[in-house]
Formats: sequence, structure tokens, C-alpha cells
Amino acid sequence: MSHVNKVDQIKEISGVNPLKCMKCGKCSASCPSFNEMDIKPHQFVSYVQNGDIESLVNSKSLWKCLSCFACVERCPRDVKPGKLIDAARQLVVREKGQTYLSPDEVPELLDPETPQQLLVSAFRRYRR
Amino acid sequence: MQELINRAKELLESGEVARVLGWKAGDLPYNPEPAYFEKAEDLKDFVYNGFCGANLSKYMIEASKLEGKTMVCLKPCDTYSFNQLIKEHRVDREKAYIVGVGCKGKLDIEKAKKLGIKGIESVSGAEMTDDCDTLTFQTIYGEKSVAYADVMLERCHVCKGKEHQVYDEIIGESKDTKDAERFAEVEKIEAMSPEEKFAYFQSELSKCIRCNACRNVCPACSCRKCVFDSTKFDSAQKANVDSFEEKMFHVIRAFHVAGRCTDCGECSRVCPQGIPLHLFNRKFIKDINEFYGEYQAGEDTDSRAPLTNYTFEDVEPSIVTERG
Amino acid sequence: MSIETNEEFRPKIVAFCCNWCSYAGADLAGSSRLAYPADVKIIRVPCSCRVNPMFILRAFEKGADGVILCGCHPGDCHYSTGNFYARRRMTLLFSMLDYIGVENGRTRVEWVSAAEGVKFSQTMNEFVEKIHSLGKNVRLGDLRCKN
Amino acid sequence: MQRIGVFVCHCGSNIAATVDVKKVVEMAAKEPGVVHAEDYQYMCSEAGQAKIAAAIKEKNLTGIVVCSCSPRMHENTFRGAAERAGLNPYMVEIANIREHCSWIHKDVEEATKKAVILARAAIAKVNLNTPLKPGESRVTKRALVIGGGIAGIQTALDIADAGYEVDIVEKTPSIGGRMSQLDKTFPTLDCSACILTPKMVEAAAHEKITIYTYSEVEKVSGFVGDFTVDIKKKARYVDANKCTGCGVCQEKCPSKKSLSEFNRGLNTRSAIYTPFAQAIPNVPVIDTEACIKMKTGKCGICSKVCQAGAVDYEQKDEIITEKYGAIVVATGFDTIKLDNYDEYAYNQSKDVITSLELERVMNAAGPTKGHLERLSDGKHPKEMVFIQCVGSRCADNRGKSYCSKICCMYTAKHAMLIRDKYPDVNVTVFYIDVRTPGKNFDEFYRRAVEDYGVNYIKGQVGKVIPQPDGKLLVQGVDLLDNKQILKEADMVVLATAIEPNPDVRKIATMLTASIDTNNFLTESHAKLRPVESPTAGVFLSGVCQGPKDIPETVAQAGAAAVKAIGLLAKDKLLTNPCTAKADELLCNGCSTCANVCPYGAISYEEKEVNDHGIRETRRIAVVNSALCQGCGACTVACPSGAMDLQGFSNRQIIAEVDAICR
Repeated sequence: MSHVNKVDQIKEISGVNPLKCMKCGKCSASCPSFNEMDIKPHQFVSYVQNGDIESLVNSKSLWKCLSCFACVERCPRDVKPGKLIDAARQLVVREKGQTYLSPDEVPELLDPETPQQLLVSAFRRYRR
Repeated sequence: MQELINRAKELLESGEVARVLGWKAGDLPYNPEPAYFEKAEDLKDFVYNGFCGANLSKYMIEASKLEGKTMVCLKPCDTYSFNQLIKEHRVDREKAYIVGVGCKGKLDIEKAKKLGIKGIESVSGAEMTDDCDTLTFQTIYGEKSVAYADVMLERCHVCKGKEHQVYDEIIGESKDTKDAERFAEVEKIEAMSPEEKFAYFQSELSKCIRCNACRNVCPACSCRKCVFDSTKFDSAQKANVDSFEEKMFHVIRAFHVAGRCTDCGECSRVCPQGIPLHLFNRKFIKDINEFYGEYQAGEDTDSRAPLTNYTFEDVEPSIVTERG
Repeated sequence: MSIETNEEFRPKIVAFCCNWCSYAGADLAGSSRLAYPADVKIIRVPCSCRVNPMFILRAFEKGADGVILCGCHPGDCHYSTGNFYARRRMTLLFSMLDYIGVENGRTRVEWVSAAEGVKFSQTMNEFVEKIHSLGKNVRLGDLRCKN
Repeated sequence: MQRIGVFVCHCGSNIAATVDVKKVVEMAAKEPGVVHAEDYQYMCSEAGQAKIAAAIKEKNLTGIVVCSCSPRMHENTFRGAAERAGLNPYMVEIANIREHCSWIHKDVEEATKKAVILARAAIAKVNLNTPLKPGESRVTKRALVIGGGIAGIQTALDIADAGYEVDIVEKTPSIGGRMSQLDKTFPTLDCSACILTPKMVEAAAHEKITIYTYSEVEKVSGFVGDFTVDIKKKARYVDANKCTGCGVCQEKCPSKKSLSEFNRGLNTRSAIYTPFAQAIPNVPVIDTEACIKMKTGKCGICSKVCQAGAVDYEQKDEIITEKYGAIVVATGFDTIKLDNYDEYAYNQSKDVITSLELERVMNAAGPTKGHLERLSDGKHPKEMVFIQCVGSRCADNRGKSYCSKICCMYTAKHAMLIRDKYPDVNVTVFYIDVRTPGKNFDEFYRRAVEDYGVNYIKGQVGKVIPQPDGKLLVQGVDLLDNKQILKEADMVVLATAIEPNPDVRKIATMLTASIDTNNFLTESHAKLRPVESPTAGVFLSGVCQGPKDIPETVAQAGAAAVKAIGLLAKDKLLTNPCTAKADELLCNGCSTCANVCPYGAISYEEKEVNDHGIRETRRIAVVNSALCQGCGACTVACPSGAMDLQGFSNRQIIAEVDAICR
């Protein structure tokens, strides 16, 4: 039951209907992080279709997506895998304590060149 | 007025016109009524003053069928109606000798009565040659003077201008009496909530006694037989319990004259119940101006009326909902 | 105020559809099994320009809660120009109804082509929902007589 | 009072499963005027129609209501049945309880209630029906074909061969269309010109065919059997009667920098030009935008070198007005603009081209004389990448929602031809699906893979990145391998979506033919009337109706011709009797109705009338029922209600409204 809810949640957060996918692969063809990912962007869609949200939230890909939205921009079917990934990430972040990034880790990651804005957006993405 | 009578006499005697359409004195000093004069001597009863509000253009529909020309006295605003009737082939321009009579604003006796003037014996200050700044009533209670503008018909406060749109000659001077915004009243209603609007119109229309005065006087309501009197729409079922006519009359009447109404204001002038009927027509005029560009019915005799015209880019009906 | 009965409000909705586009669009909605509430009853007219404002007022007076007019898209009228006239007439009529205090959601014009079964069904669903939100039409039943 | 019979159809289970037909019969029987009501399995069947006929005779029916499917489906069937039984066919009304009821509602009680109301409305209407008699109109035995591509040419040839006059109106300077731009055709690899030019010549030489090239349809009026069309013949500035087609003018023309439309802008042409060598007619036109004489008044070389004295700078556009009985639209297609697809670098690199451009590159008469070379530097490519579905099958607003249908096959063709002629070139095709339904089509595609070694990769290309060295870096995906692919290519070919010729919108509006959201003309019935437009007398040929390849186009062109011939073969057509009619006693003669009539069907007469004893001459509207098409615009414009529409009268519609709201 709970995984069904999660599928609905992902659909709701992303506003995407994964059934529109025609499996052309343009998302994966566009993805700059493709090689870093264990579940590829086009597979993301099938995972949501099949209701296997568990694998998604435990995947590396979830945190490797740069949210560059190339796939969102180019998807011919309006399926927008990037939004699905973002939604899955939200799902994790919304559960308390599931933050990917804790404030203590930040100083060592910090580079004087890092723009403030990036930090803020990283926190928004990786932490509640 | 004398100038007008002299000219009428001349035209009658020369045979150029067969009759004169003007006003004759009524039984009270403030209710002259439309009249035909066929002989020069009859013209002794001819009057023309500030109380001659009646728009004579509609009488020309019947006069056009008569033998010979008719001299008709039209005020500037009446000429719009006449033009509109030409456009609709209802009057024959060749059968009319139009004397554009001067107008300095016409009077609403009801307004005088509301100002507390009663027992009127005579009125002065409303003749063609007067300045029409002040109006003086001789009453059984003595003399009373009021500002002319305070007893003017509503329509004269939003006067369309002192120019005659069509005429053969002009006698007398006219004055532009406009001192109010034409659409101010309409805008006031538009700003109301739906509940207020509905309450307003319901209370106004509830006064209607269906006397048909508005329909009979309206130069645009010139159908040989009104839809409400024919069986074409199953709308004339006076004996039946059907009440379609009763309920929808004014809205449908306004729609039928939309784009054709010159805003002459006769409907409101003659309504015995004092319903501001012009507010329906003026709403359509305002909408037409806003949606399809400024249009004044009766300004010419050949342009296409707004409801028989279109552009590809016309607004969609949803604009009514969208503008909130 | 009388006590409301619990009976569910079932609006009466009249849909005028032009023969060439919208009626065919409604047929397509039917053959595609695209459901919309049974409250909508369609009257076939040759063209949207056949719809006299009197028909619409008549419907309201007889107890309709909503009236919708569907025609070909502007420019696609089977008779070239019919829907252009309909558009002006309805715009002015709706504006007048709004002016006299009738909820403007009760009237609607939608352009539906013969190929737009989906749009027809969607439009009807939306419209019925709108009429539900407005409830029973009480104002246009009688403009003149106070209760 | 009418004597009405009500016939409720089960339509098998189509209606009966959702609507309680017995209940509809029971309720209908109670309506005023109804003297007979029954139900039957299939009313449209012979047995069903016999039931109607029997009831008409036995019960002396004066009107009938059939509760069945849409009147658009079987109104004519039931009118025919009524007529055969001696009842005026216009005394039949249909209550649509299938498309508008049983098919969209699930709840039996609800659907039944609605069906009863729909029946009630139809009964209320038929109570007010009056017998109507159709008039007759003549058929002009001449057809117009709009568009001179293969579809238009084939349709024109077929109609002309049946013995009818045909005019072809073609917008460009020559007939031939898209097919003339193709190099080879699938699946047999014939040379396109070799099979097209004989047809072009045949059309030009046919005694029944008149070709107006460089011409456009300006205005269409009238109706089926009797259309009047204004054709604008644009000024060519060359007298077609004098020109010998020698071509000297084109050679000598000093203005040679205009992009060649025929070669898709890949090379240039002169200001005075014929689009291609086999053009028909072989008469050049002057491009006024490019012509020096036209722009500055100086030059005039073409006129000087023309021995025939055919050049005429003063030539004016000409309007030709002609009457037609049938019109066939064959306006064809173009490829979509790729401005929305920056990721493929089409606008950045000359070496990214569309498939149609590749046709020109491969063609011996094309910009590279048929040599496969990069348009940027003329080098022979080693690696070629084809990308499928560019702008097709898109649910976003960048492309088209439909499959363009021809791309899979022509890409296989291109790939095969390249591998055949240049075995040193590697060809890779990125595809989503390979769709090859058609005779010998899949075999053709398989040959490309198996015999010619074309590398088909299932997956799309995300991006094409032009490199500083002139190469194109293609970033794609192999979905079967689950790998991202980076490939250096020398040329990239985009299988660009096709769309209807943009002019079709204007033409559809003139013809009042309906058009879908993709600008394809709508056929009258998707399955049963695929070449007829819903507008009577207008037929559809070729891609203007939907994507098609050449064999399909030719087949459909023939079908459209047959339909047109079927119409032209008739001497007279029955006209719709549902026309407007003015009540002369109510008419004001105000002309408002004439102002809104799109057909000029209303005129005015001074007529003597007897209005309840008053005899007078009045100006009265008179409707020409042969011109009136029955839209009803006049009826609403008429303030007095004098103008009414037969078959859809004010009282009939109000009766329906009342019945529904009761």
C-alpha cells in the first residue's frame, strides 16, 4: 500500500504522467551525469511506472542528478525524468532525518570559490 | 417659433409639402403633443418649446407612405434616429422635408414636480429664443424659478451634440447641454456585486406594467409586428400561463435594438413608471464601443451595424467572465 | 429560509451544438466513450449563428441552470461567417446578463471542432462542475416579479 | 395535431445495455401526438425499416421520431425509409440516444432518464415539423484541383481521363511538388524524376487539363456542384505564349544570389528562373525581389537576350474566374522549421541537414551534382549519423504529436543508397521505433541492416555539438546496451517532421472545410469517407489529409478523383430544403438579414401584400432557396422574427428547449 502512495506522491510532486513515456531515451542521451548514475534517467521512468520507488530512493542516481533539466527541456513526451528524480529526492528529504547533507559536513566541502547561492540551493535540495 | 411657423406656412402654401409634422399645444402648459398640420390656418396651434421632447422621426414611417412630402421638425438628436430609419429602409428620405429645429435641452416635468413645483399655470423661459438658463413657473402658489438644467431630461445631460445629422434646412439655435458622463450610470451598476445588480434591476423592472409605451415610442422598435405579438416564438401567449414575455421583455427588447439604438432616451422619457430603461440600451452601446470600437447608430446611413459585422480578432464571449 | 432538502442538485443544462463541428465533436466524444454528466442535453442547430438569444433566455426562464453554445472555431465555420456573428451576439448577451446580476458562469461559448471529442467532453465536465458550484438558477427564472 | 410514431433502437447492446429501451417506449407513448411507439434490435436494418414503414401505413403516421445513433449517421437512412412509405422525409427527427447518451453514461437509470428527455425533445420538435421539398441545383462539369504535386496531378489525370475538364492551380512556377525534389523513391529505388516527369508531361498535354502555375486560389463562393472560384495568376513577367524555354535569360541574368527554393536553399539561382530543368511549364518567372530591373529600373538584360521577345516587365497579376462542380485539395506538405531544436545544431552547422536537403545533395541536379559531400567544406564524409523522429511524436509544444510516417522508410533508403555508392562511409541511425508497415517495407529496412551494414541504434540523440575541427560530436544513448554514446560524425541528417503546407489554413477557410489542430484537413469519416471533406463537393488528396508516402498518396488521389467524378457525372443535385423563409406580413424590409447572409441569397422586392385587409406595397425580403444554405444567421438578425429557418424554426427549437427544461 505504502509504495502505491509513494508513486502517487511522486506523480503529484512532479506533476508528471510517466505513462506518456515512449521510451526514446532522449533523457539519457542528454544527461551529463549519465556515467555516474546506477539507474539511468530513462530507467527512472520505468521504475516509477513499475512502482519500485524503494530502489529509486536508495539509488546513487538520486544524488547524482545535477538538476540541469536538459532532459526536462528535451523530452519530447513531456515526461521530464528530471522532475521525477527531483520528486523522489523530495520524498526522501521530506522524511525527517533523511537529509543527505548535514550542516557539519559543509565546512570541509567548502571551497572559497563556491558561490553562496549554490550552497543555499544545495541545502534546499539535499536537506529539509 | 414664429420663424418656424412662417416657414411651415410658406412650404404648405407653395405645395412643396403636403403636411407639417410638429407639435401642438396640449391641455397643460407643459405637455405639447406631436401633430400633423395640413392647412396653413391650423398652424395657429403649432408650438415648439422646451417641452417638445418627443422624437418625431418614427412618425415618418407612416408619413412616408402618404401622398406628398412631409415637413418634419427634428431636433439634433432626433436626426440620428431618422438616419437609422433611412438605413433600415423604413422611411423615405425623398418624402421628408427636414427642418432641423434648434434645441437647448428638453425638459422633464417630473423633475420640476420633484422640486416641489405644483399647480403650474404657465411656464416661461423655455422658448426657442430664450437663453434657457432659468425656467420660471407661474403657479397658483406664485412664481417659482429654477435653473433650466435642473429640470432637463436625463438624456440632455449626456447630449450627443448640437449638430443635425440630416436636414434640409435649420431653424433656430442649438446648444450642447452635455454636463455629465454618458456611461457614468452604467459604470455605477457595473461596479455593483451581482446581488446588488440583480436587486436593483428586479426592483426597477417590477414596476413595469407592460403598457408598451417604451416600445411604441422607440424609433428602433419599428417592427410591423413585434415578436412579442406574433406566434413566431411562442412568446405571445397572453391568455396562457406562459410568462416568458412578461419576464424577459426588456432584455430582449434591448437586444433587438442593440447596435441600432441611437440612445435618444425616449423610452425612459415616456415610461409612466419612471423605469430608467435607457440603462439597458446604454449598456449595449458601452459594450459595443469597448469591444468593437466607437459606434454611434444614426451617424450615417450606410455603415454596417455592429451586430451585422465582425472581425476575425473579435473578443471572445469569455471576456465577460474574465474581466470579473 | 426553508430547510434545504438533502436531494442532490441535478442541474438542467442545454447545449446548443452546430451541426458541422460541435455536434460531430459530441458524436466523437460519444464514440470515444468520453463521459460527461447526463445533465447535459444537446440541441442540434445548423450553425451557432442560428441560436437566438431568445432561445437562451427561454431556457433559463423554463428552469435551465446553464446554457452552453458550441460552434466551429472562428474561421472554420461551415457557412464561413456564422460563428463570427454568434460570437458578437453572445458576447453582448452574456455581458448584459452579467450586468443585470445573473452569474456569468451560467452561460458559456466554446469552439469545438469535429475532431475535438476530448475537448467536448472536458468542456461539458467543466461546465457542469461550474453550474454545480453556482447551484440552482433562481435569478433568471423571473426578472420582473418580486417574490 | 400530428400522428407521431416513435421507434427506439437497441443498436444491439450499444444502446440497450445502458438505456432501458422499454421504458423509453413507455414514456414516449405518453407524449402529446404520439400514437405509436415500439423498440427493435436494429432500426437501421431492413427489418427495422420495414417496421417503420408498416407503422406509417397502418397508423397513418404524419411524423416519426427514431431514437437511435447520431443523425449524422442514419438520418438519411430513416428519411429514405419514411419516403418509401409515403411520408415526407423531413417529417423524421432523430433522438441521438447512442453517441449522446448510452455511450457516455454508465448508470442505467440516469441514461434512461436522459434518453426519455431526448426523445421528448425530438417529439416536441416533430410536432411542429412541416413537409419540405428539396429543390434542384445544377452541376458544373468541371473540377478544380488545388496543388500540382503528385497527388494533384494524379487526381487531375484520373478526372480528365473520365472525360471531365480539370484545372490545376499550383502556387509555385512549376507542377511536380515535393516528389520532384526527391532523388530516389522507396521501396524499389526508382528515380523519382523518371517516374514523375512522364505524369507531369501527360497532365500538361491532356486536352481536358488546364494548368495554372504560379497561381493561387483567391476566393471561393458557391456550394457543391456550383462553386465559383477566383484564381490569381501572378505575373511571371514572361509571356508564356512567346517563351521557347531556351534558358538564355537565366544564363545571362546578372543577379544570381537568390537561394534556390527547389534546392532547399542549399545553392543559388538567378532572378529570372525556372525551378528545375524538367519544370512544366518550361517558362521562367522573374523574382521581383531579386531582379535588378525591377528594383532599380536598370539592367533589362534578359529582355535584350530573349529572341522571342517574351520578357514583359509590365505584366500584371490576373484574376481568372471559373465555375466548378467539385474541388479537390492537394496542397501537400513541408518539413517543419527546426528553430525549436537547438540541441541538434541545425542552425549552427551546415553539415547538419534535413532529409529533404539530403535528397537534393544526393541528386545529380542538386547543389553538389549528386556527390555526397559536406556542405561546409566539400569534404567527403566518413561518418554519417541519422536521427529519427525529429519533431514527430512530440507531446510538448516544440514538435508535432503525430508520426510523420515516411521517415523510417526514407532513412533506410538514404542509408542503403549511401552504403551502396560509398562503402567507405559508416552510417549510424538513432531510432525510437522502426515503423515499416507496407508491402515490402520491412524487407527493405532489413536489407539496409543485413545487406548494407547500416548501424541501427535504439535510442535518441540528446545533443549534437559542433567541434572546432569541423566534426560533429553526437551524444546519444543506446538503450539496449544502457550506454551513453559519444560519436564523432561528419554529417548529421535529421528526419524532420512533416506538416501540412501552411497555406492550407487559408484554403480551408475559403472552402469552409474543417481542419484539425495539426492543420490537416478533416475527412468526413475516419474510416468510411476518408477522401471526402465534411463540406460537400470538397475532396482530399494526399498529405493535406494526413502523412502519406507516394503509393498511398497516389491511391488516395485516385479515390478522390472517383468521388469527384461521381459528383460530376450527375446532372442535378437535390438541394437542402432547410432554407430560410421570410414571412411577408412580418417583414420590415430593413435589410439587416441581407447584411449577414454569406451567400447573397436575400434580395428585396416591392410587393403588394394584404395584411389583414390593409393592402399596401411593401419592401419585403425574398430568399433564393437555391443559394440559401440554411445557416440561420438571418433569422437571429431579424428583429421581428419574420425570417425563419425551415426545419429548424424558432418554434421548433423553442419546443426542444421547453421539452428539455420541463
